[in-house]
Amino acid sequence: MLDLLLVTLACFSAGAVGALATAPWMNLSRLVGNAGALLGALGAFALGLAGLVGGNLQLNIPDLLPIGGVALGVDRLSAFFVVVIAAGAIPAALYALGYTREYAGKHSLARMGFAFNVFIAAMILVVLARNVLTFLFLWEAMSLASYFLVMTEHEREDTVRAGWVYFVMTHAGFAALFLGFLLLTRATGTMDFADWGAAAAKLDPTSRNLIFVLLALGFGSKAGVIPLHVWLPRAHPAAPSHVSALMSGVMIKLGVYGIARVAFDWLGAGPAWWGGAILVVGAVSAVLGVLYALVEHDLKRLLAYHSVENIGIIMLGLGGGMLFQTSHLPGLAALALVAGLYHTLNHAVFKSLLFMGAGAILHATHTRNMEEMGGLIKRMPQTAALFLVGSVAIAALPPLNGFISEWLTFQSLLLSFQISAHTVNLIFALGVAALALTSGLAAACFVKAFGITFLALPRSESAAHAREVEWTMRAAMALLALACIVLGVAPPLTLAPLEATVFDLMGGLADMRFDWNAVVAHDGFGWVAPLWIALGLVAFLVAIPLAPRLIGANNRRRYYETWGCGRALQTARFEYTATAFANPFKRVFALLYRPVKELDIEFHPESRYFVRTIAYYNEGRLIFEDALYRPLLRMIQALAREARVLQSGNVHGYLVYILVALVALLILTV
Amino acid sequence: MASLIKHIWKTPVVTEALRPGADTEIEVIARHIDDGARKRLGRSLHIRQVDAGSCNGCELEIGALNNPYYDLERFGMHFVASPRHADCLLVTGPVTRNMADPLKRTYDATPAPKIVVAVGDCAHDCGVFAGGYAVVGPVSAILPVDAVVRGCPPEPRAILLGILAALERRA
Amino acid sequence: MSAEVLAKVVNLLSFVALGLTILLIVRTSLEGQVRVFALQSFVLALLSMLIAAYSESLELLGVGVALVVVKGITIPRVLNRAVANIGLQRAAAPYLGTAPALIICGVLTIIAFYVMTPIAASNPLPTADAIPLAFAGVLVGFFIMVNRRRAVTQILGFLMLENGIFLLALLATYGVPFIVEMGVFLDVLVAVLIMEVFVYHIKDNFDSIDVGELGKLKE
Amino acid sequence: MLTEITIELLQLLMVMLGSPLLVGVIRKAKARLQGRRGASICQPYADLRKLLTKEMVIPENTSWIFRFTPYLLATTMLLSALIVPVLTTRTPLGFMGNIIALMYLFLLGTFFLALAGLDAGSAFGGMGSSREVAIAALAEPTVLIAIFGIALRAGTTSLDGIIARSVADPLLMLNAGHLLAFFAFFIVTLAETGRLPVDNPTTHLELTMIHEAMILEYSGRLLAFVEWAAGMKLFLFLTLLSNLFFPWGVALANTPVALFTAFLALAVKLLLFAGAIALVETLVAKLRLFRVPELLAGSFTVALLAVVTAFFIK
Repeated sequence: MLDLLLVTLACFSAGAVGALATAPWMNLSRLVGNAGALLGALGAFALGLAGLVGGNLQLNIPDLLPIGGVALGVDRLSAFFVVVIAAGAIPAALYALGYTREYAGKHSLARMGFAFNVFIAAMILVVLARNVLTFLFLWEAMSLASYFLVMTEHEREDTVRAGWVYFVMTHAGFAALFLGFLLLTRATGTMDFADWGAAAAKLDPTSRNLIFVLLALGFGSKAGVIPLHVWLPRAHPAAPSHVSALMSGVMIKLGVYGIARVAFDWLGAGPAWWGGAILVVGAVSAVLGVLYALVEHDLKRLLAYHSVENIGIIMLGLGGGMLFQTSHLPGLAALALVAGLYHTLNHAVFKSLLFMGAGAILHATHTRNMEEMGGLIKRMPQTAALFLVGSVAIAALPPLNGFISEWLTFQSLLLSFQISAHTVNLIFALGVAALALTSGLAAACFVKAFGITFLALPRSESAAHAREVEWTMRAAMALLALACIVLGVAPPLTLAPLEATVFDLMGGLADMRFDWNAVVAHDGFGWVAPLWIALGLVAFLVAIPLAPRLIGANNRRRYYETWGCGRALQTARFEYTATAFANPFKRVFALLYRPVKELDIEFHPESRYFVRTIAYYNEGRLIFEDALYRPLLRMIQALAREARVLQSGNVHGYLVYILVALVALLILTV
Repeated sequence: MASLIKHIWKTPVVTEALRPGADTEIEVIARHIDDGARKRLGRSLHIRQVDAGSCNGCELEIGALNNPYYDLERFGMHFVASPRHADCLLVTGPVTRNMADPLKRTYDATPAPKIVVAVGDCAHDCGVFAGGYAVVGPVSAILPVDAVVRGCPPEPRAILLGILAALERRA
Repeated sequence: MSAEVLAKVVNLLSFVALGLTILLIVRTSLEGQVRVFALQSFVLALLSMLIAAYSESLELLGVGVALVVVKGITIPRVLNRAVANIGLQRAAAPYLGTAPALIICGVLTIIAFYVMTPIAASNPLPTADAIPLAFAGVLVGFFIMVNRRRAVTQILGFLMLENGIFLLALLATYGVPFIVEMGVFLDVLVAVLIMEVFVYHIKDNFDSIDVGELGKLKE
Repeated sequence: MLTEITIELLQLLMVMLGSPLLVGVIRKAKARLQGRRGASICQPYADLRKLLTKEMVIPENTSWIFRFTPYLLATTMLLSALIVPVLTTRTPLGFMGNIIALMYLFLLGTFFLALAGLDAGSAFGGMGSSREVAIAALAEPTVLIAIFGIALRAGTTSLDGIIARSVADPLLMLNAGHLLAFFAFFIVTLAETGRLPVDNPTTHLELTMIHEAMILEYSGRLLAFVEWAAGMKLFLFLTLLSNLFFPWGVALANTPVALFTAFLALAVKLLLFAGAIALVETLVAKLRLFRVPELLAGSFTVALLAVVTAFFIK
């Protein structure tokens, strides 16, 4: 166990140092850096598995750091997250072998390789950290390494701006964490995480609440939940795609890790509003994240917004778990937590896959703008197929992995009727609605993402001349696609270790049964057999095309132009654009987007009957970015005004007052 | 809404009946079309109407085929939106220069087996538009026509007869 | 009829009543709204007769009959006449559109549930379960009255409110004594007639029956 | 073992062969309500048979997605036919998934159909898929909340379990929450299966199309499969409506008699629903596309009310 950890770290440091040492020989340094990362990630994977099967590890190096020194340890939760990180890092490193080639000469591959190794190593060590100082140190190291990776293309000013926002946000989060840890340390009088669980239970409510809020803010900003998400859609697309994959697929999960630790380990069960808050935040993040993704036409930023959405789904599971725990239903709490963690792993897999797909497209077409893509399924068929797998998985469609974890989340939320507190029930009901809306919108969004990007005719020269990417990148994606399928059709592989993990964490045995072919939630409340669904799909898909042959149907095919009402030419200009595709949503949710529509028509100087150009803008505004506080101000002013007009001689005015007063009284009296 | 239901309740089925014996032309047609259609396309015929430059007189009559009185649907025929779904092109009007190419494309877009029925005098010989500078010629100049329906405009029953004729020619 | 069945039926009918109250927001034509009101009155009458049958109270039966006569037939007549005289058809002209109004109704309903569930639980009668529904009806009726611009439709809101209160009394205490109920009915009838006249006058003076216009009276 | 297989085969056959008939019945009923004689109720069979005899005209710039989708649509529907308790609450393969899994299977079909709509690169197809996914997405919350309402009453989300519990409850029809959930689910059914007032299945004007616009490019055998799958989807949704909300007659044990009565009961219920849909489609006009969200919001409110009621009122 220990030597495994040491080997892993050795690989990473070798990769990091080697990349710097071989800086002059660009390709060599590229190879060394990424190979080191690959080997290290493999080692980490083994380490995580060893931890999951119950391997244990305590490592204290007192004099490596001041106060407390370095303390590392492996328990099941840490091990699980190590596996998640490795699951993202292995293919990322493999992918980077090919992907970083185009950076050769433009940017320093040595620095990139160094930062890449440090980044992965830091992430792995963070989840192993066992005392405050170690944790904060590694957390900062991780943030800085990722910051440098984001700044790779530092010559582009949007990258610089993104990096700046990222830097500020991540350090605001760090400050919150620092404060929270400080308070907790002072209150409990110890810096070792191990002793917190017992000590924190005896704290007075106010300081516990304060600590919870601070830590939740800190970890939430790393996880990128709304409204702390502003850095995410900026920073992730700016980074090189294999790094985007790591950040979006893995790094933000450390926020989830933190919140899980806080809620179930360090602070223990808290008041109901903790869980309620997490659940509501999750619901909001899920819905708004996917809504923003829908109107986004920059492929990588679209994926980044989907990370916000999926974090929201995970938070639904966590928050549900916390609420169940407060209402003394350990079984359901465990179930919800299992669902959340399962989705954490799944999201790491399919989001990395999708970001790598986006990277491959960027590599091939040199654009991130979906409006310039199209027809790529014919030019890069394998990438297209792999991206499709990722799309189906993230849209939570059976039989892939997104489906099973979202299904579990649904089960745990629906089972909330066992709690007998109306307010909690309503919160859960809204959670159900939010999750449902999210999954529907996610499906819609990936119809757009895949359809506009890969189908029909290419919308630009660069897309028309796209070529399939090299084999390392495809291999990395294939690996992840395979994982999507396996995690989807064979849930026991994940559920068994997760059950143990959650049991270790909070002592509740998840309220479910599963065997090789079926998962059953709460003795027959709901069940699903993804393997059988998959087999059924395959069987029918084989059988149905044969049927017409048997009954002797006409099998003649003729290829002819797309029907355009007899129109002579058929070009990409006739295709539906991403903007047009998203427009219904823009109109339905106009309240959120506040779209500003402009239409400039330039007429021919001779006659207005001849139009030269028509320019149509339909930009949505991001309320959180540019006006989080403005509505507040507006509200205050409005209130002032209202106060003045209180005395309108208006019958309804008075009736309204009566009604409001009545309702208020009722609420107060009860 | 209540009143609407009442109205529906009051209104009888106004479709011309297919009483055996009653030798209304429509009934004869109908029986033929039943046989012809059954032989040819399994009692299901989907029609795509193409206006190749007509004055819309024929369209009015074709539209009448859909009304409750003629009720084309009862013969298993109905109009479809895309030539991909169609078995029969119902072409009206003299073929104008602008419509010649689209007409050809529509024909090519229609999956075989397919029939073409030219409806109206214009479709047959360009009628009063013959020799006009914008006119390419009759439908037969562009497509292989299976049947022609004379008349300016032809009656709905005549159009039905035409479709029947086309079916039988192919059958 | 067993208490359990009665409770179920009462729940259902009260729900229908509440649904009709909310339907008033959706219907645009005045005739439609009047019809909705009449329908609700009939539902209430049916309800009171059922309860009468269950509790073998003759006067409750009487109340039901009176309900049919007064609210089911007479008042709708009067209202329709008013509508015809004023000659306006799409009359709702509410302050809030349908969608937000519906949302508010949902919120009010939930509030009513919150407030009234404990009270209902403390009430021994088998009909008590439906009390929150009746109360929701009251709140929604009140909201309709608030939300309407035109006097006639405000009357409708008022009548709905009145129906809600009647239902509440019916469910909570099997209705107030016969004579009181009669008095209430007469009051309502008179009120409606007065309002009708009042509406004419507003119309004459302002050439519109938009109560918002009354704001001018201030100056 | 043998009985299991026969039962599944029975269900499969009912959905496969029953769906065109259902469509035919609805068309006939509509024709009658409009004072027309209408096609025979077997017309859809004739249409499908004819489509199978025709050649396929495939747009040049489509990919394998376009050719794959019709088969996938049929697949998802047939797979659902194995899960949905059409005749009996003891569906041998019922363990494959509960009602939520079922809804996601339908969503899988919608997903690929929308992709196929984009594949040909025609403006109509794109418009159709954009609208289709929009409506599907907005319908999703109602579906799940309605399911929540049912689960609250039945204490389970397994299709068989729900029916079993419902049969046991004699006063079911007097349960307001139950009826509310039913209304919500009915509206969603109209939306999901592309009926009026959400989508007009008989429209000829591309700009008003939703489902039709996506399949404009299909022809021959592929079109046959798409149409057939659409019919099966309607059949399955109506079966769910009739068996989940009006569970009378569904076989609780797999005896021949019980299955036969279940068959008759289902036939009657579907007939009624067909009539109801025909009536709705005759009475109401198609909603403007951007009024549809209001309808769905309304159905969502109803579903939520059903849940709230279940919480507050016994």
